[in-house]
Amino acid sequence: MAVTSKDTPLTSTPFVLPGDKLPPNSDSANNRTGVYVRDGGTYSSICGKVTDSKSTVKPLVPPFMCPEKGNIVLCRVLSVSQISAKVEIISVGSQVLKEPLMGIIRREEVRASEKDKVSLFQSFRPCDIVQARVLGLGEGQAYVLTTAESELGVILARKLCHGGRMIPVSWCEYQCSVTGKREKRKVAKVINNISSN
Amino acid sequence: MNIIRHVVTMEVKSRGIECELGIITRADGSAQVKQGNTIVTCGVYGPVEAKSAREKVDKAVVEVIVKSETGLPGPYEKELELLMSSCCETMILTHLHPHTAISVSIQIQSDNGSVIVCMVHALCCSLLDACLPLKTTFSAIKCAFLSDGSMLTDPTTQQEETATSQLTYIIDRKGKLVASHATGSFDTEEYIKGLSVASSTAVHRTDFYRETISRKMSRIKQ
Amino acid sequence: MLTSPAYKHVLYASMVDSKVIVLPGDAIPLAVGNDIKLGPGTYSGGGREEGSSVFVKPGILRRKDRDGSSSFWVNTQHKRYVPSEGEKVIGVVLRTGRVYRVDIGASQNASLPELAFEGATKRNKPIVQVGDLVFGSLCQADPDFEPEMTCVDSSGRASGMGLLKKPGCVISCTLSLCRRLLSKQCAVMEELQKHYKFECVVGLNGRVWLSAPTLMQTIIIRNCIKSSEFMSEDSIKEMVRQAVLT
Amino acid sequence: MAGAGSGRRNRYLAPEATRNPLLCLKEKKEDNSILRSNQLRQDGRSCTDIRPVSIQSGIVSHVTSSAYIELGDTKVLCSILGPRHTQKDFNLEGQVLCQVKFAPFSCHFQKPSQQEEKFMSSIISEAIVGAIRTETFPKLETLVNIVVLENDGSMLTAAILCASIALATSGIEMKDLPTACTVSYSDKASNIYYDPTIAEEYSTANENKDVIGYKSVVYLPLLREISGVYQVGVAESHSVSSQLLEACIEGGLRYHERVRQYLKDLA
Amino acid sequence: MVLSQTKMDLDFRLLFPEEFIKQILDEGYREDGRSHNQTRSTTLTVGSFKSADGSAVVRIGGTCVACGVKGELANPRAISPKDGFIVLNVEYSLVTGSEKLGAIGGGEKFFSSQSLTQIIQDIIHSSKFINLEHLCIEEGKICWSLNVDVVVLSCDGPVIDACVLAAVSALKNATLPSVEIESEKPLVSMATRNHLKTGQYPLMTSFAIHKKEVSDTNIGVLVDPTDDEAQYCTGIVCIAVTNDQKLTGLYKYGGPAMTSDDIQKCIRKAKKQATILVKLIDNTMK
Amino acid sequence: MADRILSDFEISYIKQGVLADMRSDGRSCRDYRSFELRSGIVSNTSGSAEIKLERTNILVGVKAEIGQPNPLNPNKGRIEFFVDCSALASPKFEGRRGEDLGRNLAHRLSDLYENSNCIDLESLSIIPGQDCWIIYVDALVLEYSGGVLDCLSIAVKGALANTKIPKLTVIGEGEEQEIEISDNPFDSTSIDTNNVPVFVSLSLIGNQFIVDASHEEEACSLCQLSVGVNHKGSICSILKEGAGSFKHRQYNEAISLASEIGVSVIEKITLTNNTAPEKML
Repeated sequence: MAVTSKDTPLTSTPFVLPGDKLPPNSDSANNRTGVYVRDGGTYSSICGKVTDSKSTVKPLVPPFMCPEKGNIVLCRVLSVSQISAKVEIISVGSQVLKEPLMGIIRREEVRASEKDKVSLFQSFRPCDIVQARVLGLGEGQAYVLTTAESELGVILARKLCHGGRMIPVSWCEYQCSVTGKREKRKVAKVINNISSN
Repeated sequence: MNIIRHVVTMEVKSRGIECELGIITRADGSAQVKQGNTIVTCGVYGPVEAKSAREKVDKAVVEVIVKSETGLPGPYEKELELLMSSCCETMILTHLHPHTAISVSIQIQSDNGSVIVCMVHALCCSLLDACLPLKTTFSAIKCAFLSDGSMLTDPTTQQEETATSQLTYIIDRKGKLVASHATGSFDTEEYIKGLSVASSTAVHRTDFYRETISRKMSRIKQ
Repeated sequence: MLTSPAYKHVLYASMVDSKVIVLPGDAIPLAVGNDIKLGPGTYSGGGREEGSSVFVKPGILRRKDRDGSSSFWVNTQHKRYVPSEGEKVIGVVLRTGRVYRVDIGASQNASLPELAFEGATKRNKPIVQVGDLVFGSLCQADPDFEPEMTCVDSSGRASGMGLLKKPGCVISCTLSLCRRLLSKQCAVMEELQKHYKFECVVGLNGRVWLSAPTLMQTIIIRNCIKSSEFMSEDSIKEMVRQAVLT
Repeated sequence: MAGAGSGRRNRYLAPEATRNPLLCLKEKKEDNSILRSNQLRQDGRSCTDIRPVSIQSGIVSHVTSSAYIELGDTKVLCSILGPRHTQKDFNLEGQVLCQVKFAPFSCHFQKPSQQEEKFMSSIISEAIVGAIRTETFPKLETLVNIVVLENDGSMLTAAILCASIALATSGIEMKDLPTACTVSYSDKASNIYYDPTIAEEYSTANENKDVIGYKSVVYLPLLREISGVYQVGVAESHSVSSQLLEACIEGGLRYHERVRQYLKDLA
Repeated sequence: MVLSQTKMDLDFRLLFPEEFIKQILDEGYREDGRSHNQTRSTTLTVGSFKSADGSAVVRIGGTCVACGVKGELANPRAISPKDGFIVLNVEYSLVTGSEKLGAIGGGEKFFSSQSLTQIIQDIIHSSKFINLEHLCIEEGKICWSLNVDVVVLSCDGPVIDACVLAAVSALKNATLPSVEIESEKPLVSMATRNHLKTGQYPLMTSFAIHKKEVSDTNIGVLVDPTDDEAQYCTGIVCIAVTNDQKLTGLYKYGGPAMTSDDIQKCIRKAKKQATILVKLIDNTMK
Repeated sequence: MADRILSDFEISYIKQGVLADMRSDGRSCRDYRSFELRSGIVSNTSGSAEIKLERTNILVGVKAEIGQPNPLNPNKGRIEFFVDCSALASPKFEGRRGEDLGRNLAHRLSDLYENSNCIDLESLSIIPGQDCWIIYVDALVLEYSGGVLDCLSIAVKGALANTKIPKLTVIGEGEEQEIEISDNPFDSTSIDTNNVPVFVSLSLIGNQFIVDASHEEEACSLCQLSVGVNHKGSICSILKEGAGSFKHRQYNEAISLASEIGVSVIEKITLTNNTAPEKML
């Protein structure tokens, strides 16, 4: 009486839909990208072509990676107050988010050394581009970020309306190429030749 | 509070503008402009706290609300709001006040033709009264072309009904076109002719603004 | 620049005291002095050299020449206060907590740290409730951030700042009137001092705090200050004399 | 526009007391029976044939992903607004919100009421949410917006297929691609019509005696589970309704093949 | 991901979209390789929805707009007994995802749906496209009320051009059944359907205008701007031209001030674009 | 339905109970809770009924009025449903949530009555195209403890059975036809409700469907199937709500279970209807 729909064999055809069975692979470590385990069998959770090693799927569309603890994110500062800076996360790792997510950098997580004497007004300005690391999900709407490491912090200070470029002068200052005005920032040590990890 | 009637001679026959500043005490800047019996009142609430949903990071957000004489605002008022907010957006130096909002509310008290012109003058006067940083002052003029080709400036409602086209120009003090709202069927020559008439009145309107401001300032003895 | 129609009826040479009304869009006359200092009400279009500096606010043109350099600014008359560094203002406390939120009539509320009072330490802090009046100076006022207030000057003393505890009333008036009240030869203040003994604190954000022994006197002072804005020197003296008699 | 008068709300309103021309027809439609003499339906399909399916994706810009599907004349467009922030209260599990709207010109008689649209949105969202791995976007929400441009029968099928194609191309991880099918049936399920047009679908308005109800089922083919059922009309006994269920599942699998084929060509 | 020099240019578009587009426009290019005067391909399909009396779908590059016309019987107003009704409404459909989060470059639309409704209604009214008297069946008693509903499905650029084109071609494609009156009750016969009598139809082209950094006198004009370009150029000019090259609407919203010869340059471009669209309508209507 | 927060332990307790076919209140998975239906208790309505199922209490009033028929089918009467979940029932009902739930229930009921043409609507028409009887059914949920859709359908069936529609005569013909209602309360017709269907909702807990879930069981059920069954046991409407999904086999068992339960419930209703004395308040 029940419909005897054919039991789905191991997918001979290279193309895979979500739910198709994949051969069980040993390294279930990165079981986050496009593969999930359900009562024993591993199944694909995205559409795409199965790679030759038959264990991972080359996705048709890159899957959405939610910011996880420890990811490095690139974000743009929206507003700065005394206790925290509200930022808009633009990309997680190398994946550009189609729609920016909200993040927050608290005062204690700006600098590793002498945490409590930090003034956020001297660390960030709106429209700066900041590189930060995700600390956790946080309970409110925003993800909790930190810039406590030396290579995290402001990468590109904001563009001034008269087109001058801001050049990092020291670990805590940017200087405008046109007017020479110095502005204090939490500068990230950018090593130019290392490509993205 | 004596009101200076400012009648422009030349062939630009206009019903003359009367302007009164500081009409609304709670607003940061307000003005009531009468042209014939078209009366418009405009209140400007200077850089105020912006709602976080609409807040812009690098510049001030301009919110305009237009209310006509009767009834709830519909598509007609919404389009006028778009015209007024685009004027404000370009004229006000919004990047000097980031994270804030400038809210403008315009009430059309009585409409007897060329209401957009009256709204633009009320808007400019109230922005001057609120001393918001402006690139330049701006003014407006409306030309209506009749079927026999003759041109009327600053038409009343009856003249507007018979006109084949109604061209409204919003010009800055140098006579260049800031915004325009032209309907009806017309051709390029008519439009350009109207524009040249409009830019010729630019200087008079600037003097009118200078008079209004000097009247406001003259009450204060230095 | 000079020959443009906007200036055809203006004598530019000597205009220290004659009233010249300036509109947004009027160009700043560069031809006169060598280096120009631009005060409030002007905008230099972002520092480009060819001098697109323009007046952006309507008002009376003020000019002061000191040893070769002339500085221009515009006296405007408006109500909305735009905070700038170092100005002393009167604020109303909206929220208490580790950092007080104070409304100073600007687009954002100012933040006043708890310990920013004279002699305030962790243990003995001045008791501040919602609605209290605070007189303090703006130690940080950047358009991008919230303004920050403090009631202590650089050497840690209050020098007049702090909570305004005595009974008194606050009147809100235009910013130009406040600046005139603070100027030395202000007619209305001198007159009133002759007749009454009263305390007056002027905040640059358009708020003046008055406290006089009797209610009647406070009202008289209040009306005199309010109406002095639109009068000349001598008519102020006359007005105060009549007010005192009644 | 002298006629319409100036609008009071954010739309211009039609004049009052307007009547739909279809209600005052001069000549009555005589034969409204479903089957023609040679056991074929009005548009030449046999009982178990489904209408030609044409799919396009990536039509709408500035959204995470979008899909457009045509089952014969039924045209449905769906767009996915990727995992984004939610104003609702905190919830560790990802939320999926689905909304269905009918275009003003989409139906012959009247556009379904707001309550009707809300009812269909709840059916579709509850059918889809089972197939999405909501644990991969905690604290965020995904909006599935569906617009029906023309409704010529089996609208639920088109909406589900359109949503699953859009989800497949949106990068959101899924347990399975839901598929669906609608069948209308006559008395005692003597004959079952797959993928009925609006005329063949049962509704109190048209008086075709032959069809007494329709049933649409949403099926997860690879999990082999049913995630949505909506049956209308009197089925004799429970065996009839299970017979209809098998017909729907069999139709659903056919649609699933068609979707797999489309996604394969896309790669 | 540490920003390395090579990745800078890709991320420059991502991080500072405003400067990126301004720089490209100043050098005379466009993000998708078009020249400043080149428009995107426009496709027009007519009569695609059977449930409406007349319908049209317009696609200009990324923008897609559908329009349906449904006729209903109504009794005319006392003050204008001979006139029928045209009720035109434009709405952004749910699918466009109009309410976007994100402070900078948020995708909120320049034209709200109500302002679009008003502009298009003004243009169609002022170009005398459809004479309301033709919609009258019996004076004072019964007349046609056409519900013209324009639904914006995707917006990536000149939504207003697509809406006008869609409304015009839907009305041209619309056919109304013939109606006789028998004892006060209208009887509709679907057999004979006849087209509407239409006059000059308007066609809209819109330009994004930006100030060239190099010399601030002359104005850069972009025809058929995409959504991102329109967002970062400060002004929009919409010019409506009828098919016999007469102007029927000229709307300029904000942006740098233009002299009269800038405007004439735009009007000439608009007329050229209108002739292309007239050809497109003619061969789709055949 | 109105959600109720359950800890994981409670959920596993209920699940094991269902597996062992012994639920927390002693019933097996197939047992219906006993309910008490009283009709004719509200005076100024054409018909009314009240149902008490353990702690769920719903009051239904029916008023018959003369009005315009629906233009789509002019020679039929109309039935309008309105369900009000009052804040008495549970704190979750005030404001929008109560309204939404009420509108959903009303839509579900009108969907059932419309599509399974269980009531002869032609008999309700007075002058085809002009006037007809409109039956307004108003339900008020006074107390809530699960199974609200089933109780609602039972109460409505009871109220319709109890409805009295006054006789009327049509005078004159052609255009102006007059309607004259007889004022004698006794000579009135009633609505034939014997093939009116009743809802049976089944909730999936673990991988088994249970009948008439209580409040707690509803909160921890993955999804609900609401099945309309009439006195002959035929299925009038099926709808699945909730996010879960189930196997093919479970579905078939559930539907056959539902039709049995439905028939037994309808028998119990007709039993109580006839025996309940006419209460003339």
